[in-house]
This record gives sequence, C-alpha cells and structure tokens, in this order.
Amino acid sequence: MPKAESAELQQFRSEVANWLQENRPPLPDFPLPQSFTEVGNNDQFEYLRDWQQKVYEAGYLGMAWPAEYGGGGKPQEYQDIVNQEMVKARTPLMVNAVGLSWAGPTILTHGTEEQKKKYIRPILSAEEIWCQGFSEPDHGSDLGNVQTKAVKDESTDEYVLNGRKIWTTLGEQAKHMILLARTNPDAPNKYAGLSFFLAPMNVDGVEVLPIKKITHEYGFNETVFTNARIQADSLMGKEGEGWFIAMTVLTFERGVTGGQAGGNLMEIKNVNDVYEVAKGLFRDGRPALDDPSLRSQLIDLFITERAHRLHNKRMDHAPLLVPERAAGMGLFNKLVMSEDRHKLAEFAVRMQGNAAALYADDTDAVAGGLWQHARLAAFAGSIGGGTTEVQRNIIAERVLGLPKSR
Amino acid sequence: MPKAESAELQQFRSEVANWLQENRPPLPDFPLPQSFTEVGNNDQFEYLRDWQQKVYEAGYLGMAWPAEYGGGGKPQEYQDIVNQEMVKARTPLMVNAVGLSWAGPTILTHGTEEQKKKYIRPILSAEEIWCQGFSEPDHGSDLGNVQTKAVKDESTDEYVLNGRKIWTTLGEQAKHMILLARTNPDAPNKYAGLSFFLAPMNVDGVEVLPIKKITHEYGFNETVFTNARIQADSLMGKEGEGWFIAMTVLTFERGVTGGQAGGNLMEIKNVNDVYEVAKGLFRDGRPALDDPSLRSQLIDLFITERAHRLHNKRMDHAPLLVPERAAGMGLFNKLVMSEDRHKLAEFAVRMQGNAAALYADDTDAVAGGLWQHARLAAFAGSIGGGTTEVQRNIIAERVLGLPKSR
Amino acid sequence: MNFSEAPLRIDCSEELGMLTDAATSYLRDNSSVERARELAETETGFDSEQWQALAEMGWLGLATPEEFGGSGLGYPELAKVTELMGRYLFSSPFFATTLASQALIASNNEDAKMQWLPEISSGAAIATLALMEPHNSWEIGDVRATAEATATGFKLTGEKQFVIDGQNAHLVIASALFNGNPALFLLDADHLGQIEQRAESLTHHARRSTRFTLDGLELPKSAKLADGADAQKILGHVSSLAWLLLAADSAGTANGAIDLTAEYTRVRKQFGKYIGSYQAISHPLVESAILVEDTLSLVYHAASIFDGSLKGESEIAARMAKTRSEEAVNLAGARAIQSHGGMGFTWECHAHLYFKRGQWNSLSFGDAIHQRRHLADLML
Amino acid sequence: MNFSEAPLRIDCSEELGMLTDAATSYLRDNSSVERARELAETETGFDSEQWQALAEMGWLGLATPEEFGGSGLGYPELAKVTELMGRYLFSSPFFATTLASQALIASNNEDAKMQWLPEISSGAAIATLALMEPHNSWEIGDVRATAEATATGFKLTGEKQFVIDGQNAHLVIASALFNGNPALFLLDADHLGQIEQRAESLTHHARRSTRFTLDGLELPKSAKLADGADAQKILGHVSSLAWLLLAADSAGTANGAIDLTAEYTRVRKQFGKYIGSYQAISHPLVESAILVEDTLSLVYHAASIFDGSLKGESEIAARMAKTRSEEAVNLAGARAIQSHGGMGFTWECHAHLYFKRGQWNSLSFGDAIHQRRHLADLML
Repeated sequence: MPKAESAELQQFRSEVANWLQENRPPLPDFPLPQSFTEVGNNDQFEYLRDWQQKVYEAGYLGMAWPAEYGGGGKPQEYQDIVNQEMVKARTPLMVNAVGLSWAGPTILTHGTEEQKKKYIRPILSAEEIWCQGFSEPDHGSDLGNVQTKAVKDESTDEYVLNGRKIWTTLGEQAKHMILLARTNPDAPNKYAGLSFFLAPMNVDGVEVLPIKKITHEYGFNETVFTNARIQADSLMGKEGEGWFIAMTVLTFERGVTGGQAGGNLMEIKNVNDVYEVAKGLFRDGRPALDDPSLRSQLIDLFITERAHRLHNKRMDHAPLLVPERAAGMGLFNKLVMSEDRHKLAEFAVRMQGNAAALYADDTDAVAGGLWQHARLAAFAGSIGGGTTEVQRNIIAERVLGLPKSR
Repeated sequence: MPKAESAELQQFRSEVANWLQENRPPLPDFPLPQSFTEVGNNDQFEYLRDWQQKVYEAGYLGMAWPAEYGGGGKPQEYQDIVNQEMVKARTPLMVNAVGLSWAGPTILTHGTEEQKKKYIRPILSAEEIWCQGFSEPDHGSDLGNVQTKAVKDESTDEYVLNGRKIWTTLGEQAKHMILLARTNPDAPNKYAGLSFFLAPMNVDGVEVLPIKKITHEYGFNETVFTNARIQADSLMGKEGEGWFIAMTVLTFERGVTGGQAGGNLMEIKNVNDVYEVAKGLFRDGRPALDDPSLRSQLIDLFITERAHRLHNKRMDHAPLLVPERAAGMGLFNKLVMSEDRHKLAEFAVRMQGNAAALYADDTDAVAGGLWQHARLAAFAGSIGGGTTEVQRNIIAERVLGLPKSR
Repeated sequence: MNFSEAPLRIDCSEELGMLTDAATSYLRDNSSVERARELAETETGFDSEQWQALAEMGWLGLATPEEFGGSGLGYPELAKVTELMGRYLFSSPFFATTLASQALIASNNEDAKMQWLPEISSGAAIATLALMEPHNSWEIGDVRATAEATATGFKLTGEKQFVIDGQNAHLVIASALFNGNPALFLLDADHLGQIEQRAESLTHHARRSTRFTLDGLELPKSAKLADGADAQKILGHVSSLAWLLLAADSAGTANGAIDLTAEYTRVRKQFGKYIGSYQAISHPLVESAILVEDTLSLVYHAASIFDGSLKGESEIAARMAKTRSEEAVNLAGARAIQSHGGMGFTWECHAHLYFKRGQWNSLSFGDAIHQRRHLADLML
Repeated sequence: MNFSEAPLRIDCSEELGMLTDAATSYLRDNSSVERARELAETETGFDSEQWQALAEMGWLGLATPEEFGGSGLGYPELAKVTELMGRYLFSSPFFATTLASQALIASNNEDAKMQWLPEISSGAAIATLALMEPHNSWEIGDVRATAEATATGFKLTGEKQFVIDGQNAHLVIASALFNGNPALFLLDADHLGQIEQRAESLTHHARRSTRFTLDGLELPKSAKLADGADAQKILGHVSSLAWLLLAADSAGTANGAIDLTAEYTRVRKQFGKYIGSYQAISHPLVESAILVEDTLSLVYHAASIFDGSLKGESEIAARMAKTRSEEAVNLAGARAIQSHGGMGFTWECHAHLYFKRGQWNSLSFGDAIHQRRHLADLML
C-alpha cells in the first residue's frame, strides 16, 4: 500500500473488498473472456453486462466522474482503490470498456452539455454499449487515411455514411459508435478533412459482420455503412476537428492520461499464475521447475513484471525520472504490456512440454488450455490499437526525439 | 573432405600440408593480428609480408590467376585446397589482403593488359601493398555520395585529387589505392559522376593520419588528398564508370563471387577454440562448463557455426536451395559472419566471470586477453564494409524482393 | 572431438534433383492453402485420393528397400519431400506412416517387414507410432505402459497420448515395458477396435492425434516387433528421424510463412509506403530467412549422414537441425501474423496456419530446450 | 509468496529531490566527457580536488549516520548520486569508498567506526574492499585467503584480485578465513606498504584496480573488523548494496549512451535521410530506453526497501535490479558504437566509454547468469 493512504481511504478499501467478495457473481459454466475484445457469444455478454450494472449501482464505477451526469463526484483515489481491489479479487471484467475508457472520457472532454447528459449514465450502467469505428480494412495503423465518407444532406439535416470499419469489438451489441469519418475530401491535408461522430448503430444501412479470429472464436466485426443516415447532431465538435478529437481518444486508449471511468477491463493473468501451474507440472520427464532454462526464463518474467508494475509508481516522483523522458513515461505502457503478454504466454505454453499441443477444448489440456489460447490472443495486443512497430515509432519520435520514420 | 576429391588433389593436399608445417615461421615475441585490418605496427607488418612472399614463391598464392601476370594458371580447386590447409594449420594471414582479394580480381576483370602486367605480380609477392579509398568521413555506408574530387588537368595529363578518405587499412604501408572519386559533379545522377582510379600513394599532397581504435590500437587511417596529382592513366575504365567498377569490388569484398587470389585473410577463431579455453576455467565458484546457461549458449554457438560452415557447401546443390533465394545465397555471408563474431566473443568474455575485466596486456588475462580484444574488434565486422543494418537492407531487397527502404 | 573443424558433408543425388522437381509440382498443384483449409475441416484431415497418388509416386516407401515394395531412396529424399509438404501445408499421415515404416525397417523382424512394408508402400495401410504418454516425457524409452506375458501372448496396460493420425491408422506400433525394458508391439485394426480411443483437440487444428487406453488389450505372440536392445535401437532410429523430418517440415513451413509475408509487404501500404520498405517489417523477415537457411543446411547435412544411431554424429546432427528449426519457424510464423496487422489476427488470413504447424512441429519429439540439453551432454 | 501481487514501494524524500538537482548540476559542470577522458589517462584515475568537493557536498558520507560525520541520508540518495555518476562518466573512488564505509556501518565495531567513518566522510581517507580472489567466484563468503592467529594478532595468506581503487586507498577491508569462516580485516596504509601490489590492466581503462599478495602480512588484534555471523552480515550487506549501486550506475551509463546516440542520429545523414529515421537505428534505441526505465524502477524500489539482509525482499530486489541493468547497459552501449558507424569504432568517439563502463559494472559482483540463478533459488 502507498504509505500515505489515510484512515478514511483504508476504511473504504476494506469496504470495497468486502462488497466484492459478497457480491461477486458465481462462475458460469462457460469460460469467461480475459478481455472485452474476446467476448465471443451472448451468454458471456449478458453475464458481464449484469455484473457491470451491479457494480455501478453499488456506486463503484465512474466514482470520479461528475455527479450531474451519473458519476460519483468523488476524488480519483476512490476509483483507484476500487480498480485495485477488483484486480486483486479477480472479479469479472467491465464489458462496456469502449464506453467507460475511451468514449466516456472523450465525451466529458469535448462533448456538449446535452451529449454528456444523454450518454454518460447509460455508459456506466451498461445499458448502452459502445464500439469504436476508427480502423478500416485498408488502412490498419494509418488512421489519418480514413476513407469512410460522411456527406451532409442539408435537406434532412443528416449525414450519409458510406464505407467500412474493422475490428469493431462488441459491434453486434453496441448502440453507439465513436466514428471517425471524412467530411471533406478536398481539405488542405488529410487530417483536416476528418470529423468525429457519436453515431447510432441501429439505423438502416449499418451492417455488422462477425470476423473469426485465429483463436477459433468470434468477437471482432467488420461494420459496413451503405447510405446509412444519422442525425446531424451526432457530430462531435465541428467538422474538420475529427483528427484532434481522435487523438484525445488515443491518449485515453493508450493509458497516457487518467479520466477513465475505472473498473477492470481485462482479466490480467500474472506471472504468479503461471508459476502456480508450473509447480504442478512435469515436462521432459521431470518437474518442469527443475529445468534450469525454464527457471531462468521464469525469473526474467518476474523481473519484467515487477519493473512494469513499478513503472507507474515511479512516475509520481519527478526526481526518479530521466528528465528528457519524464513527459513520455505513459507512452511505454501499451508497448511493454503487449510484449509482456506474448512472453508470458509463450513461456506458459513451453513449460507444458508435449501437452502444449492440446487446445482449450481438450479435457486433458493444462489449465483448461487457457495459455494456448492466450498465446494466440497475445497478437491482439501487439496488433490492435497501434501495432508494436507503430508504438516503437511513437516512442522514438515523441520520447527520444528522433526524426520521423515516415 | 568432399568425397569427389581425386587422387591427384589428395596428393596435392598432403604436399601443401607438409610444406606449411615445414615452412611456417616461428611465432614472434609480439602478438599477431587476427585480421589484416588489425595490423597495428611495423613489426607485425614486416613479419606478415615476409610470410606472404614465401608462400607466393612456393607457388601457393594466386594459383588460379593467369600465369602471364604472375599467377599459377591452375584450376581453382588447387587454391581452395591451399586456403583450407592454411586455415587448418593456422598459419599467419596474408597481409596484402586488399590487393589479393579486392584490387587484384578487379584489375583482372576490368583492367587493361598493361595494368594487369604492372600490378598483379607485386600484389601476389607483397612487394606492393594496396589500400582502399571508398568510405569518406561524412558518408560511411553511403558510397554513392562520395565527395572526393578528381579534376583533370589536360595541360599535364593528370588528375588533381582533393578530399578525405577514411578507414584506409594499411594506408601507411600501401603503394597504391583503389580510389573512388567524383570526376563530374554535374552528372545526371550521383552515381554517373564517379570514376575509379588505381592511384599511387607516394605523391605529394597525400597525407595518411593514423586513427586509434576502441581496442586501444592503430591500424586504420584517414587519408587526406590536397591537390595531389596523379597521372591520367591511373583511371580504370572510363570516366563515369566508377560506380560500376566499385560494385565489382564490393562483390569480391562481400565474398559473393570467387576470383580472389586466395590465402587466409583472418585468423578465424572458432567455437572449439573457446570451448578449449572454457574447459579449464572456473567461474562463479565452479567449473564454467557446469553452468547450464553457458552450456546451452555454447551449444547454440556450435549449431550456428556448423550451419554457416555448411551454407556454402549447400550452395553447390541447386535442389537443396530455396529457388527464389538461390541466387542470393552469397549475400548472407558477410552478415552472419560478423554477427557470429560478436556472439562468440561475447560468450568467450562472459565465461571468464570476474576475470573478464582484465584486458589484453594484463599477465593474468585468460588466453592473453584475446577475447576481450575480440569483443571490441567484432564491431569492425558489423560496421566496416557495409554495416549490419545495410546488409539486412540488401538481403531484404535483393534476396527477398522487398521494396527499398530508402 | 573438435566439432569446429570436423569435416562436414552434404550429399545430393541425381534422384534428389528429379524428386525435388516432381514433388514441387505435385504439391504446388494439389495442396493449395485453400485445399489445406478444406482438409483441416474434415474428420480424417487428409484426402484418400491424394494418399493413393503419393503411393503411386513411390513416396510412401521412399526410403523403404525395393524388396519390400519401396523406392529404395535415402534420407535426403525423405527430408526433401517433408520440407515441401511443410512449404505447401500438405496434410496427410505421411509423417506418421514414414516413422512407422522406418521402425519396421530398423527392426530384425522379417515377418513384420514382409507383412506390413509392402502394404504401407502401396498405400493400403496407414501406420503410426504410439510412444508418448501422459507423464509428459520426450526421453527415448521413458515408457510406463507395460506388457505382461500371458499364455497366448501379452496383455497391455497404460495410456498413450499424441498418437499422430491414430484415428486413421491400420497399424499402430506401441511401446510398452516388457520385463522392465521398452519393447514394441504391433497393433492391427482388430486390436485397435478393442481399445478406448479419444480424438485429441489440438492447437494446430489441421493435425489429428488420438489418446489410447491400452488397459487389458490382449495381443498374440506375433505382435511383438522387438524388445531389449533391438527395441532400443528402433526407438533411437525413429526418434532421431523424427527430429530430422520435423526440422525439414518446419523449414518448409517457415518458407511458406516468409513467402506469404513478403508478398503482403510488397502490396500493402501504410502511411503512404509499402510496408516492406519499413525496416521494422523487413529486418525480422531477413532474420527469419537466415534461420531457415541455417535449418536447411543442418537438415541436409543430418540427412546425408543419418544412420539412426545414437551417441554419435548422426544424433548430434539431427538434434541440431531440430533445435534451429524451432527458432526459424517460430519467428517466421509469428512475424507472418504480426506483419499482416489486423488481418493477421483473422482466421481468414493464412498466417496462423504456418504459425500453428510450426508450433506443433517444435514441441513434438522434444523442443529446443530438450535438444540443447542432450547436445550439451553429447558434445561437452 | 505471491510475487506478482506483493505490494511494491518506491520512496522519494524531499532531500532526494534537492540532491538530484544539486548532483545533476555538479556532475554536468564538472564531469564532461572530455574531463573523464583526461582522468582516464592519469595514474590515479581521479581528481583529488573533485574528491574534496564531494566531501564538502556531503556525498562521501551520504548514508553515514551524522554521529560519524555523515549526512544521514538513505539508499535512494546513494543510488541517485551513483546513477548520475554513471550518466556523466564520473571517475572517482566513490563506489569503493561507499562500500567500505557501509561495511563499517554494518559492523558492530564501534572503535573502527569512530576511527574511520569521519575520516572517510571528510575526504581524508579513501577506502575500499578486497573480496575477490583468483579462484573466480562471486559467491558471498567464498573466501580462500586465510588469517591465522598469532601472539600479537593475525598473519594473512592469500591473493586478492580486483581491489577497486586499491592503489588509491588509505584503508582496505579484506576478507580472509579465520577459524574456517570468513572474517574481515582492516588494512591501513602501514600494512599496505608491506605487501606486494600490482596494478591490473582493465578493459574499462577508466577504472583502477589492484592485485594484492597478502602472504605473510602481520596485523594487530585491533585490525579485525568482524568475524563469524557479524562478518557474514557485513558481506551480505556490502554485496547487495554493490548490486544496487552498480545497477544504478549502469542505468545512468546507459542513459548517457542513449543521449549520445540519439543526438548523433538527429544530425547524421546517410542515403539522404537522418539515420534516426531508420527503424533499424531507432527501434533498438527504444528497446534500450525501455530497459533503462525498467532498471530505474527496480533500482529505486530496491533502494527504498534496502536493509542489507539476505534471503528476503531486499536481496531479491537488489539482484533483480542488477540483472536488468546488465541487459540495459549492454544493449545501449553496443548500440551506441554500432549506430555511430565507422566513427563508433574510433577511440575518439565517446561511444566505447559507455560500453566499457557498462561491461565492467555488469561483471562486477556477479553477472546476470549468477543473479538469475540466485533469484531462482530465492523465489521458486
């Protein structure tokens, strides 16, 4: 615990811990996703939606968001404590993640009073699920090149949407989409032609096509707009401000700044979870942890995990930062977390020896095949939300001050 | 041995082996360089020059070069056998390496009858040492950008040289330089303005400045031309053909094609040499080779060494090559050899434990500090003659057919 | 032994040249990725017409002596066909059947050879090995299943895991301890009908493997293929051949992944440039290619000197090839997924097929950690 | 113990903030790379005026209790000053002297503390440890030198290697077996004058270390600093502090290398582009920066909880920092040389200075292989 935690906060922490223990839902008879991007069927979705609603009603979500829109109006410390205790208790994840962490904070930052009143509370209660429409099939990491068109029809005060968006997690369940679209193809540069919409999904001309993943599951979608008409007041900010607003979304997405509603968005398996499994394993004819190579690799994983847990704690102390890189400390998180997931899953599969061949649905699979699944799912982290390669470019340019690579 | 070796060649092989044993010079009381780029003083130079001369006089150098210019006029197999036996017997290296391996073959390919008659024999006998003037201080890997100027003075039938060349190995001992210089600054592109010279070093206005290396030794130089005048017939080919000829030199330099005079140019330490040292070492309180990490690393080094020894053997068998990459097999050599040197030296230093701190001139240093020196010298391989990064670009573009990275 | 200076050999016969051309044509024309995907969705995982075609081309007895209906070629030829099967993601019980026929060939049991080898070469019998068990060991001969002598033959007890193409096999050669030492037994269709079988669900969905419960299975005396030193010899022979062939398959699989990736990076643009022009994409692809070239060199050397024996150069060379192949195919497969960006994460994109095949190859018959440990004991 | 969920702490006092500012200014102004190069060519390797300045700033007794003339600060402050010394390639006997003063502080020998600590804090006495021996062991307490009781005190036998700044020291604390267990002895200038000394030639030419032949050295009874459990405790304390401080120095050294490289890649062009725009240059620099940030997090955590004890969190944290620091500084140093191209291979370019300092830090007091082995035994 941070040594400065007041008696009041300590008291709150224990309240939260107790509430979570008493109210956590029983484990279902189907496997739960480890991330909101892995919600593959409706059973999982309903289970998770109910849980989020319960947490919100107990006052443990959006605690630091303004009370007038449905938030708790409390200092951020309270929500931080809830988040920590949720991770600790390993309660199920908050399913409306795009709403809670990206759309919500963006609406609070750039939205009108009316938009805040309309959208914030149903985000928190999970009544209205949000999805994101940024990436397109032909321009994965190159967001500035978005081609989906939004043409204003002045006669009906509507925008007419045409184009394709990809990786729309929860696209089938979502009521709204944060959408980046091109309103002016003739703008002086490609960025200036973009606008940002809070777009409804339940209108004609919006088609959601599920995409099968390498993990053998669904969970992502392609969203196709064909002359889909949305009201003009779906526009956020002004026409041409889309890039600027999208960059705000990305800072929330990459965890660079605070402002999210809170809650745990992924069930994060840690090194100790792997260690616990490893202890009981034989591989290559002997206990797995008798193998000096595996021992050494496991120690490296523990070191890396600890370093990354400490990273954000150190951020609080300016004298302990490299001055030139202090402002960019937050930009490391996405990159290292996605790399850590790869390394952990790779180790966890390797330590199973022969048994690593079994997939999640085999009754003999170690730990239910969780790690074989995670080995594949790890690519979602190193590809989605800006690939590892793009993250390195960003750090090179913004943190180390190197010349642009493109 | 290749199974096809005839009785005649086998006989020759044993003759060579005997000759080398009987004629190898006694070890001097100073350390010998491991590469011709590491000749740091005159004692080393004289010792090596004498040895090359002796080898040539015995008929074991330039065996496959035309007899009329001083070569042996024999099939290449003979020289190959000599090379193999020299490596096996670990006789001292051939010091006139630039002449034997780059300048010589280039003169035989592009030179006039007169140039061949003039230059080839003294290259073989080491009477005339050659150096290379390609790189410049401001354009390391970017050879096309050479700025040294050669301006023709029609009145005297001379070229006037001005500029700076860097990394001129053996610059102090060399009588000639293969020189890439710009004769036409207004050429349609930067490559077309370059010309190739067989330039004398002993003229006014040529200054050779020794450069100290990270190994604490000399061996490289900067060569400064200040209105240095050379005869017009030093030009090889025509004006504007410099880039084309330089590319020929690079194919010889990178070992892509045959045609070199032969002989061993480096004393190549192999994994077994490291293993032999490791056997006798304690580190971290126990025999070094009891350490499972070091054992595993050493095995990887043996595997890598074997794979790279086999690479050129496999090149002889088209069915065993990946068809799309068959033509580019030779391009891998420079890259992997320089990486292997790094890995081997890094391991050899690490296995010494605490004692790795001692440098070459400490009496307690393991194996005379050879490996501490090699750890630093390895950077010459990954930087000189096209950096590792440039080598990867070349393979990406020419072997894998990827788009250019620049 | 000075491993750095020992002479090294790579053989390449004229037959190998012709076989390479023929196999490349056949597999390119008959094993498109789309076809491989279709087969992966079938119950058996292979195409029986293709199986007959392999038989007709002589591949099912490629290294089987001609007296037993084989083609009488050698290990480099086996490696080449296997490499190309990896390259074209070809699915069939070729690997399992080849190992089983080699077990017969390495035995001194002439009756078994006469009975089974011609059947295998002709494509009539699919065969496999049942060596692995739930106690999870890659050590040759670390067997816990047992065979007890009965009046009429043997009674078996134990579990076998990862019997490759077990569900497709007409002949399974299973290991079991007999008098305390590993022995090998021939299980034909009759025997297989008497035991409990369960299809395993694999990460590499294109492969088929089976779990067998042997408990109580009665075998006649003639079912014993080998015991004692003979069985040890066979186990060493098939294990080291497995390392070699899996390395060859991985080299081919990695090449397939490299080709797929290289092609995509030549046509896909991001930020206005072909992605292949970014060093973050191209340089790892170069690393993959180097590792594949290394693997191929090690594979064809190992195949050239392969004699199935343990404790010598043959074992060292095969284990080296297997070790390096793991790095090659893991990197090439992972880079294929990553370099395809979002597309690479979809089932529809071919990248994951190479990755998964490579993973299966890597962990079957001992991963790189296992191999390096043995190499250290053999060499240091 | 669940290491993944154990609470972790990083402390940062107000004094640490002020010290950081002061130390950054002092070192930036007084330890240019040019100055570091000049000092490397001197016999002692340091500047005695600077040494006095350190004393005046209170750094020579930074974590020494005020009763002994120290500043009474803690381990995070020691780590910070050490980190910045690495960053600016500062050369001095600070590391050796700090370890020696910590050995005194960790002891129960009040006479020795009173005699030496004020001397050290004031800059009058340079001190060091003589722990390492030619049998090449990083294990704490693996000592072969011996001390034999005599009528007047002790007689020593044995060899000591890598006595850091041994030639500059007024006090050397040497380990030797006494009654079969490690004990520690204080060797003052008189004693040092009686033994054979040889300056060692180091790969990192800016460091100074000495080989001592102790054979026959007679010491008075008062020369014994500690024996038995006390000596064990001191050895654990100084060793784990050494891991922590070397990690801090390496983090700073790596940062210096990164700055140098980044600056060069912003101004150097190749093929018409700044080399920093090539991912083959920029991405490894990003990896270096990540490793350095990791190291800093581990260092300041380890410093926050440091108590000098073995077998617990303090030892684990310090060994973790040392392990990661090796990767950080080796990569940053090697990339500095490589990224400078031909220039990087010259003595004149600063890149090699960082590389060599990092190498020395990495192998002193146990490299990453050693540390990981111990961590596995402590944690698994």
